[in-house]
Amino acid sequence: MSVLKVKDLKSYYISEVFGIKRTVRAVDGVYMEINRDEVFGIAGESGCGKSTLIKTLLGMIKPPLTIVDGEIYYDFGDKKFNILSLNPDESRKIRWEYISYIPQSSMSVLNPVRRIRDTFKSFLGAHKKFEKDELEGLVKEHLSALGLPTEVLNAYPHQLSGGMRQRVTIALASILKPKVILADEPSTALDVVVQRGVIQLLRNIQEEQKNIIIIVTHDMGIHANICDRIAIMYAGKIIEEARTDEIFKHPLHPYTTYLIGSLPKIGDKSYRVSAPGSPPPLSNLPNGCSFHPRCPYVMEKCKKEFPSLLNVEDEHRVACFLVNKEDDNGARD
Amino acid sequence: MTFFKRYLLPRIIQYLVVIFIGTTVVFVVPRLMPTDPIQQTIERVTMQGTYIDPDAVEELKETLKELYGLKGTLFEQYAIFWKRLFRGDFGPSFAQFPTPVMELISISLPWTTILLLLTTLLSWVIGNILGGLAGYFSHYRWARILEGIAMFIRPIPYYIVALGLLILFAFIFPIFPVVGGASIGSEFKLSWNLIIDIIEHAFLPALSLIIVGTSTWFITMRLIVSNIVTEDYVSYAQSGGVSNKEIVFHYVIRNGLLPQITGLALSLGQIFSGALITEQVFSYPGIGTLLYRSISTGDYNLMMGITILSIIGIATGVLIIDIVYPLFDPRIRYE
Amino acid sequence: FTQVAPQIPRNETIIVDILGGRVVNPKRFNSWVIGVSSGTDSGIQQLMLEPLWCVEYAKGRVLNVLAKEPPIYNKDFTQMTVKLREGIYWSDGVEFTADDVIFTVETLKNKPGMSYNTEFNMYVDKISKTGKYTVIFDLKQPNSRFHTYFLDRWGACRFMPKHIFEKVEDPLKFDFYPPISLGPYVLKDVDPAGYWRLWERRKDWNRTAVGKMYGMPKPKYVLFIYYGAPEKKAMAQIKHELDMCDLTMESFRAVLQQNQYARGYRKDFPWVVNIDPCITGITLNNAVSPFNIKDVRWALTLAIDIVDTIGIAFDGAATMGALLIPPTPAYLRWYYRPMETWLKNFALDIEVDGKPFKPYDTNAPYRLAEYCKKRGYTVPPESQIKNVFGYGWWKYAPEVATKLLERQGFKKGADGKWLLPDGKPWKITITTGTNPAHPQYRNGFAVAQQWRKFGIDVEVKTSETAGTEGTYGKYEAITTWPAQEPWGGHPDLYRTFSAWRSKYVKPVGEAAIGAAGYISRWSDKKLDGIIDDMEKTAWDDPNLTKLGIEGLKILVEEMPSIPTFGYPGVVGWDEYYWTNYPGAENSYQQPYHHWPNFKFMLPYLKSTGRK
Amino acid sequence: MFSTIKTLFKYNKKFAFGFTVISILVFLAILSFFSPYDPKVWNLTPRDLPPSIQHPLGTTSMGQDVFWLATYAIKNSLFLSIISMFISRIIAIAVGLVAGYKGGSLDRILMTLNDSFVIIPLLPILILIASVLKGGLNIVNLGILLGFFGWAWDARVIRSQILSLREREFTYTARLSGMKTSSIILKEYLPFIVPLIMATAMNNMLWAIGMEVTLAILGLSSLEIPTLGTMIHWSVNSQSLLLGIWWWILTPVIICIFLFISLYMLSVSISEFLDPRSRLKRIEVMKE
Amino acid sequence: MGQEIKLLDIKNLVKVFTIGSGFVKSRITAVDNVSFDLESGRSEIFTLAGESGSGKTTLARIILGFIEPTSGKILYKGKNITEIKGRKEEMWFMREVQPIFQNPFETFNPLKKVDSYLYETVVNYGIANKREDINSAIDEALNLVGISFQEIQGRYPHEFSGGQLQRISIARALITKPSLLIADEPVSMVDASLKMSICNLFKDLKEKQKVNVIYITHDLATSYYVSDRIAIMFRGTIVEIGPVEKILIDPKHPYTKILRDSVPEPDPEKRWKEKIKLSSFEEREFLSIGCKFADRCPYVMDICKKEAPNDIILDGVTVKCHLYSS
Ligand SMILES: Nc1ncnc2c1ncn2[C@@H]1O[C@H](COP(=O)(O)OP(=O)(O)OP(=O)(O)O)[C@@H](O)[C@H]1O
Ligand SMILES: Nc1ncnc2c1ncn2[C@@H]1O[C@H](COP(=O)(O)OP(=O)(O)OP(=O)(O)O)[C@@H](O)[C@H]1O
Ligand SMILES: [Mg+2]
Ligand SMILES: [Mg+2]
Repeated sequence: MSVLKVKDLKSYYISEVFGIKRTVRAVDGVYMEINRDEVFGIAGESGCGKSTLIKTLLGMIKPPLTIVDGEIYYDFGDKKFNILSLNPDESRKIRWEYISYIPQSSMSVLNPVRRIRDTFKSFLGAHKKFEKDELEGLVKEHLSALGLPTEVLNAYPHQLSGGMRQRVTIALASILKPKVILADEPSTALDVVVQRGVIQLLRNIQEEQKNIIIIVTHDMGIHANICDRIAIMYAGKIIEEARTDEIFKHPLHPYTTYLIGSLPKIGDKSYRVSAPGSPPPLSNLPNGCSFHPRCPYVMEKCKKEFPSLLNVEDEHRVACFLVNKEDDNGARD
Repeated sequence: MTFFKRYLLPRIIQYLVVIFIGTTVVFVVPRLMPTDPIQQTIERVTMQGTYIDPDAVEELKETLKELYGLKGTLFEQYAIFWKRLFRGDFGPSFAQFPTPVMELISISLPWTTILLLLTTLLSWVIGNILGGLAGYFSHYRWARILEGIAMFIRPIPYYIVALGLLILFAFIFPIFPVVGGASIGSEFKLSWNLIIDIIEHAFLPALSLIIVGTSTWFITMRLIVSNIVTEDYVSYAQSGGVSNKEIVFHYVIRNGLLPQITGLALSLGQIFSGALITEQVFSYPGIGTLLYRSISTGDYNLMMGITILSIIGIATGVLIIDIVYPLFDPRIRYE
Repeated sequence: FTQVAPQIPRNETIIVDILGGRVVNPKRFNSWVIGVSSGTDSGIQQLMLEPLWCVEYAKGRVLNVLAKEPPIYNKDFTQMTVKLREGIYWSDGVEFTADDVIFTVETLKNKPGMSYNTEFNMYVDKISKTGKYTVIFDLKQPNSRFHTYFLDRWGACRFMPKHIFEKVEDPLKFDFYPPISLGPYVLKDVDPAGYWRLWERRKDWNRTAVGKMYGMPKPKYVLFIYYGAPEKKAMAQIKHELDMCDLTMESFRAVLQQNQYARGYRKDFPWVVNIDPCITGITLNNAVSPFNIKDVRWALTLAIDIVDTIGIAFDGAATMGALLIPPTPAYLRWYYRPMETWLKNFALDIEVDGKPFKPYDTNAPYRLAEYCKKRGYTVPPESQIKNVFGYGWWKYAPEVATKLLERQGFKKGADGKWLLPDGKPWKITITTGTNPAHPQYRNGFAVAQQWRKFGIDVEVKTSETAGTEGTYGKYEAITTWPAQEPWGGHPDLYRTFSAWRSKYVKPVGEAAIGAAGYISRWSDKKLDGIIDDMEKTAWDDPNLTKLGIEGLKILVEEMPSIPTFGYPGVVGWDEYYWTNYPGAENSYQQPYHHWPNFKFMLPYLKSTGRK
Repeated sequence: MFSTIKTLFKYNKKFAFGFTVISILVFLAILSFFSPYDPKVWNLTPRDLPPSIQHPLGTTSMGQDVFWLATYAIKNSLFLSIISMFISRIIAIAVGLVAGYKGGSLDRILMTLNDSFVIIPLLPILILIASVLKGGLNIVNLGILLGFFGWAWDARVIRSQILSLREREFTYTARLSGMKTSSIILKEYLPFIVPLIMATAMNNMLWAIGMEVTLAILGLSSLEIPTLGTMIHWSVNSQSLLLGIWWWILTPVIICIFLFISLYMLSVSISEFLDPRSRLKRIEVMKE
Repeated sequence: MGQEIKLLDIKNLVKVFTIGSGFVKSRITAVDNVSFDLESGRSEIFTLAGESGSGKTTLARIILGFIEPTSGKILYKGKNITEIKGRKEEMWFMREVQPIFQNPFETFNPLKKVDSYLYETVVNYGIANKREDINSAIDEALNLVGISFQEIQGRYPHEFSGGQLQRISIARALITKPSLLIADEPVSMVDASLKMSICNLFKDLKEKQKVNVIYITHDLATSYYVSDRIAIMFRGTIVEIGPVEKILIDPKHPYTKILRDSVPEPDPEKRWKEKIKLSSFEEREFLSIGCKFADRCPYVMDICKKEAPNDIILDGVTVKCHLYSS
C-alpha cells in the first residue's frame, strides 16, 4: 500500500523584484507514489527542481515558493493527511515524528553558536517531553549506533568535519524513528570514503526502522547502491521512473539514456558521449517536451505537447513520445 | 602560553599604543586652544567683580603658573604629566585649586557610571530582544507598530526627548523630582529609603536614556535579523519543527547579538565621559557637566583626567570584548 | 503641610537659586584661594562670611558691616585704621576680634596662591591692633583706596576664624568643612552631588552684624539650590519650589503666565531690575584697524538704533545708557543728570545742514516707550519713563555715520555694502559668549542687525572662549562688559577709568591686564591725568564726582566702546510663602539673592503664613 | 538613472515614501532662496504668532517666520550633512579599501589609527575643537570637522568586507586576467560595497545632523545660521515649551523625524536595490 | 648539467599552517614533503586525488604562487617560482600557468559580465589591442571550448549553466596559451552529464593544444577516464603515484584500496558489501609520527605506528607503505 501519494504537484517560485515578475516552475506537475519500506531515489541535473520537490513534500512552503496546484497525501495508518492543508502548528507536530529531513548542505544548517547537544535538545524537545536525563541518554545511544563519538555533543558545528556534520544531521533526522526520511543530497561535498560511510548509515537506518527514504542526488553511483526505485527528473517533471536495475539496464527516455551512458567506469576508457546542450531555465521553458531542444530524436509533436508519464511495463513509467507511441491522454488517479 | 605570546601580548601592546595616542592627543589639543588656565582664573576673579590691582596682575600670573605646574616647555610638562599619571595622579584641578582632580571625579563618577551602566545594559538588552522579535515576526502587526515607534523616536533629538519627559513627568504630572541625584536631607547611609530615593531621582534620566538607546539598538538589530532569518540554519530549525520561541532566542537573537557586542563595548566605555545632555536636562550629578565645565574653564588637568579615564574605559572595553568574544562566537579563534 | 526635607517646614524656609550652577566641590568652604569658587554664591558670601564694608547700590551707599565706621586714612594715605563692631561672634561661640583680621591678612600675605596674596604683599607693610577692636594697617606705599579690598561688591577680603585656621597646616588645602559662620546663618546640610546647600538661622543671630544692623532675619532656613537650565528654574518656581531666582526673560514670562503669585522686580512691565550696577555694550578693539579711528567708532554708534536694539534683545525691557557707567538711580543722580546739559550740547566735528551735529537724543526713551506700547505692554506713566527706560542715547543717524565713514575714505560698493578705504569689503565679526540668556549674547545679535542694516557685513561668533579672545585682543567687536564696573554704591570712578590707563595697554596677542575696559586697548593722555588726580583724592572727597564727569566727557568724545543699556536683571520672586521683596516700589535693598547683600534683605521679608 | 528612480518609485513603497519626503524637503530647501525674510534679522514679523495664513507655521519669539526659517534650516542641515558625508566617505572608503586589500603592516598602522579614532571621546573633542576654531563653526567648517571624525567605524566595516571579498575566487580570476590592484579594487570590489557605502552614507548624514543639533543645543555652533539644531536651540532657550509656542519647537523636531525616516527608507531601499543578491535577480530576470 | 629542464619540478614541498585554537596552538602540515614532476615536451593530464583535506588545494595554490611554501622548491621551466618578482615576471608566469576553479559560479564576479574577463585577459597580456583583434582572440579561445562569442557577449554569470561557465573559465585560461592548467575539482559542481563533456574537453586540449593539466579530483572514475598519471594524497603526503591504469585497477596502498572501493559503481549489482570504518577525530592522525594511515589501516603492523614509510618503486608505481618494504 502506498504511504505517500503525490498528485499533479505544482510548486513555483513566484517572485517580483522591483516590478519584474518571474515564475520558476520548479516542480511542474509531479505524480508520485511511494510504498512502505522503500528507498526511493530522485535523480536529475542540478536545478531541475529536486530540492523544491523535497521541500514541498515536507510542507516547508515559504515565499517565494508557492503551491499552485496538487495534493500530497500521507497515510501512516494512524494518521492520514494532506500535508499542504495542515496549519503551521499541525505541520510542526508532524515533522520529525513522521517526516524528517536531511538538508542538502550540512555546512550552514547547524546553528554556528550552539553546541550539538543543544541542537539535539531543541529539535527533540519540540516534539516530545523528556525526563532530565532521558534525552541525553537517547541521543548518546543513537549516536553510538551511528558510529559517532559522544564527544560531538560538546562540539560546535565548525569543529566537526563535513562528514561528521552530515552524520549529525542524519542522526537528527532519524532519532525519532520517523516514517519518512527526506534526504536531499546527503552526501555531496563529502569525501568518497566518508560518502560511502554516510550512505551505508542511511541504509542501515532504513533496514532497522523500516521507514521510507526518499533520497535525492545526481550521483548515479549512489542510486545504484541504495535505491529500490528511481525517478529521473528533468525541468520540474518526472520523466522516467522504474526499479533501479530496470533503469540502469533499460533506460527508455533519451535523457536517461544519456545519463546512464555517460557514466565513467574505472577500467573502461572508451569515449563517453554526453547530452548535448544545457538544461533550459525553469523560468522560461520551451513549449512541448522540455528536453526537445537537446533530443536527437525530436519529432514535431515533441515541440508542441508534453508527453505524460505512462506505464510502459511493470512499474516502469516514461514520459516520451518515442516510447508512448499511442496517444493516451487519459486521466490518471 | 602561546595564546599569551601570539595573541594577547600583541593585542595588549596595541591597546597601550592606542591609549598612548589618545592620551597624547588630549594632552596636546587643549594646549593648542586659545584658553589659558591662568588667564581664565584671572578672568573668573575679575568678571565676578573682585578688583585686582592692575599692578599686581603680572606677579599673580607668575604665582599661578608656579602653582598649576604650567612652567617649563610643553615637553617638560608632558614628561611631568606621564610621571604623575603612572602614580594614578592627574594633578590638582585649576578651577578648584588645590583639590586633586581625582577627588572631583570621584564625587561625580559614581552617579553617572551607575546610571549609564544600567541604562546602557538595559537598553541594549531590551533593544536587541525587541529588535530580534520584531525582525523575526516581521509580518505581524505588533512588530510593525514597534518598528514604527522606534523609527519615530530615534530621530528626535535626545535633548527634546529628555526635556519632554521632564516636563511631562516632573511638571505637568509631578510624579518625579526635578533635580539632583537624591532628596534634600538624605542621609547617605545604606538604607531602603535612600535606595528608593535614588531610584526615584534616577528614573526619568534613565527612562530617557533607555527610550533613546533602545530604539537605536532596536533599529540595528532589526536590520541584522532580517539577514539572519534567511540563513540556512534558521530554515532548517523551522523545518525541524523547533518552536518559534527557541528559534527567536537561540537562533535569531543569539546570532544577531554578535555584531552588537562590539557596539556595546564602545558605549559602555563611554560611560566614563558621562552623558552631558542628560545631566544638563535633569540636573543629574555627573561627570559630563564636570567635563564640560572643565573645558570652558580651561581646567586642563580635570579635562585630561576625565578624557583619559574615558579613553582607558573604551579601550579596555574593546580589549575585554576582543578577549572574551570567542565565548560568544565559538567560530572565532585567536589568530 | 509641605516640607522641604524632614523637619524643615517649607513656610520657614526661603528657597533661592544658585546663580553659579552646581557646586563641583560641594564640601569645600575655603573661599580664600585665588580664583576658586566652590559655590561662593550658594551661601558663603551671603550668609556665612561678612566683609568690613558692603556696597549697596539700590540707594547708592556703603554699609558698615563688621566695621563700625568708614576707614580712617592718614594724610598721605600710608596708614589705614579700622574700627570693628563689637559683640560679634563666630557661630561656635568664639568672639570675632582684631586678631581674626590680623591673622587673616597675615595668612593670605604669607601663602602664595591665596587670594589678595599679591596685593597684600604689595601694600601691607605691617598690620597691628590697638585693643580688641581696632586694626591698623601700615602701608608700603600710599593708597587712598586700600580699604576697597575689604569692601564687598561681590567679592572682598573676608575673614577666617583664627582659632580654626591657626591649627591648619596648609590653609590652601584645608576644606573648612563643616564651616563655622560669622553671618546670621550656619550650614546645616549640603548635597554631596553639589546641587544644594541648606543653611539654618543661628540661635545667636543677634551676635552677628546683620542682626545688629537690621534685626532678626525672618526665614529660619535658607536653601540654596541649583535647578538647572532656566526652564527648570521656571518649572520649580511655578510649583512654588523656588522663591527667588534669576531667570531669562522668556522663562520669566512662563512663570508669570502660570504662577499668579509670581512677580519681578517691577510688578508690571518691564519687570526687570534696572538698578544693576553694570552697563552692557559693545567693546571695540581700538588696537585693530579701522576701530582705531574715532570717526569709525562714532559712525558705528550712530548706525545703531537703540530702540530697535533693545526691542530685539529684550523686547523693550531695558534701561538705555549713553555713558560707560550703569544707568542706575545712583549714577543717574551722580552723573547722568548733572551731565545732561553738556550731553545735549555736545557736538561732533561734523556738520549736518551746515550745523555741527549734536548726537545726543533725549527722545530715545520715549521712542522705546512707544515701541513697548505697540507690543501691547502697559507702559509706565510719562513721569516714570526716564527712570525706567533711561535718560537718552545717541541718535540713530545712519546718514551722519555715512558721512563720518566717507570722510575716512570708506566707500559703499555696488551692492550697497561698505568697503574699507583700501577697497576691500568691510566685514565685522562680533564675538560673544554662548549663554543665550545673557544680555551680552542678545546684544551681539541685536547690534549685528543694526550694522547689517547699515550695510556692513557682520557675523556673530558665539564662543566658549570669548573672554580669552578678548583678553588677547583677538577680536574686532566683543559683547563682554564695555567698561570696568564702578563701585555701584559710591561715585568714585577710579576703578572704571584705570582700565584705560595708557601704562596698562597691551598689544594684540599679549594678555590684557583685566577684562572689561582693558581689552578695548584704548588710552588717552587727558584721562591718564584725571586718574592720577583721583589717586591723590580721598575716597570721601566731593571732588571725585567732578573728576568723574571730566573723565566721562573724554569717553563720550572718543567713544572707545559703545555702551547700550544697563544690565536688565530678570529676577523671579514667588510671593506664595514670602513677601516684601525689595521691588521697585519699595527698593529698600539691592534685589539680588546671589549678591552678598542678600542677608540684609532677609530681616525685611514677611511670611505669608501659607503652609 | 531616471528609469531606475521610476522603477524604485513604482515598486518599492519605502523608496516611494523616502523619495517623496526627501523631495519635499529638498524643495523646501530650494525655496529658501526665495524667502522674503532674511533669517539673520529679528523682529521682522510680530512675535509669537500661532500658525495662520500669513505665517503658515507661525512666528518665533524673535519675530521670525517659522516656515521660512525652516526652509533655511533644512537647506543648511542637509548641506552640512552632505559635506560631512562626502568627506567621511572618502576617508572611510580609502582607508577601508587600502587596509583590507593591502593588509600587512599598512593594515596594522591604519587600523591602530582607526582604533584611536574610535576610542577618543568625540563630544569633548568636538567641544574642544569648536573652541579652537573659535566658534567660527560655519556650516562648511562644521561639516568638514564632522566628516573628519565620522569615518572610523565605517572604514572598519568596509575593510572587513574587502577581507572576505579578497578570499573569493573571482579575485584570483581577476588577478590572473592580468588586472592591476587598483582596477581589482575599483572594478571588482566596489560594486559589492556600494550598498554598504550607501547605507553608511545615509547613516553618516543622520549622525552629522544629530551632532550638529547637539552642538547647537550646547550653543557651540554658529547660532546665527539657521539649522535644525539652532532652531531647536533658540526655541528651547526661548522657553517655547513652557510658553506653549509649540509651532516653533515642533517644526524642527518634526523635520528631523521626517528627514531621518526618509533617509533611512532611502538607504534601506537603495541598498536593497543595489544589493548584489537582488541585482543578480534582476539581471537574471531582465535577460530572460 | 645536461639534464633536461622539466616543465614543472616539485621537490620536497612542505606547507605548514599554524592555527592557534583557543589556548592551544596547532600546526597542520597540509603538504608534507611532496615531490613530483611534469616532463616538458609532452603533454599529459596528471590527477591529484585523495581524501578531503589531504592538501590538494593547498598544493595547487602553492604552484600557482598564491601561497608561499614553508620549504621545498618548485621549478617551472627551470625557474624557481618563489623567486618571481616584479610585474613583468609575474605576468610571464601567469601567462604560462593558469587555474580553473572548482565553483564556476564563484569564478566570475556575479556583478560583472563574463566577457569582461576575457577582454581584460587579452588586453592585459598584450595579446591584442585593436577591437577586432581582441574579439578574434576571444573568439578563438572560445571556439576551443565549443562556444561562440555571440553566445556569451554581454551576459552575466548567472545566465549560464555551470557547465557553460566552466567552459568559459577554461577558455579564459586558454587565451594566454598556457602550458599548464591547474584545475581544482573542475567538475564537482556540474551535472553528471556535463561532467563528461568537460572531461572530453580536457582530453581534446591535451591532444590538440598540447596543454598539460593538473587535474584535482575526488572522482576516481573521471580521473581514470581522462588522465595519464595519478597521485593519491593522504594527509599531505603522496602515498602512491604512477600511471592511472595501474593504480586504479590494482591499487597498492591500503588507502588507495579503500578509496577505490568507496567509489560507488553505477551498477545496482555491484553494491557495497563490507562496511568501512570512519574515523572520528581526524586531527589525531596529523600528529602521529608513523604512517598516518595506521589508525584506519586494516593491515596495520607494529612498524607502521613508529616509522613513516619511504617511497618504494614497484612495477612502475611509487608507493609509500611498509607492506612492500621487505
Ligand atoms: N528561493 C528561490 N527563488 C526563486 N527561484 C528559486 C529559489 N530556490 C530555487 N529556485 C530555482 O528553482 C529551481 C529549482 O531549484 P532546486 O533547488 O529545487 O533544484 P535542485 O534540483 O535541487 O538543484 P541542485 O541539484 O542544484 O540542488 C532552480 O532553477 C532555482 O534557480
Ligand atoms: N589558510 C589555511 N590556514 C590554516 N589551515 C589551512 C588553510 N588552508 C588549508 N588548511 C588546512 O590544510 C589542510 C589541507 O587543506 P586543502 O584545502 O589543501 O585540502 P584538499 O585536499 O584540497 O581538501 P578538499 O578535497 O576538501 O578540497 C586542511 O586540513 C585544511 O584545514
Ligand atoms: Mg538541490
Ligand atoms: Mg580542495
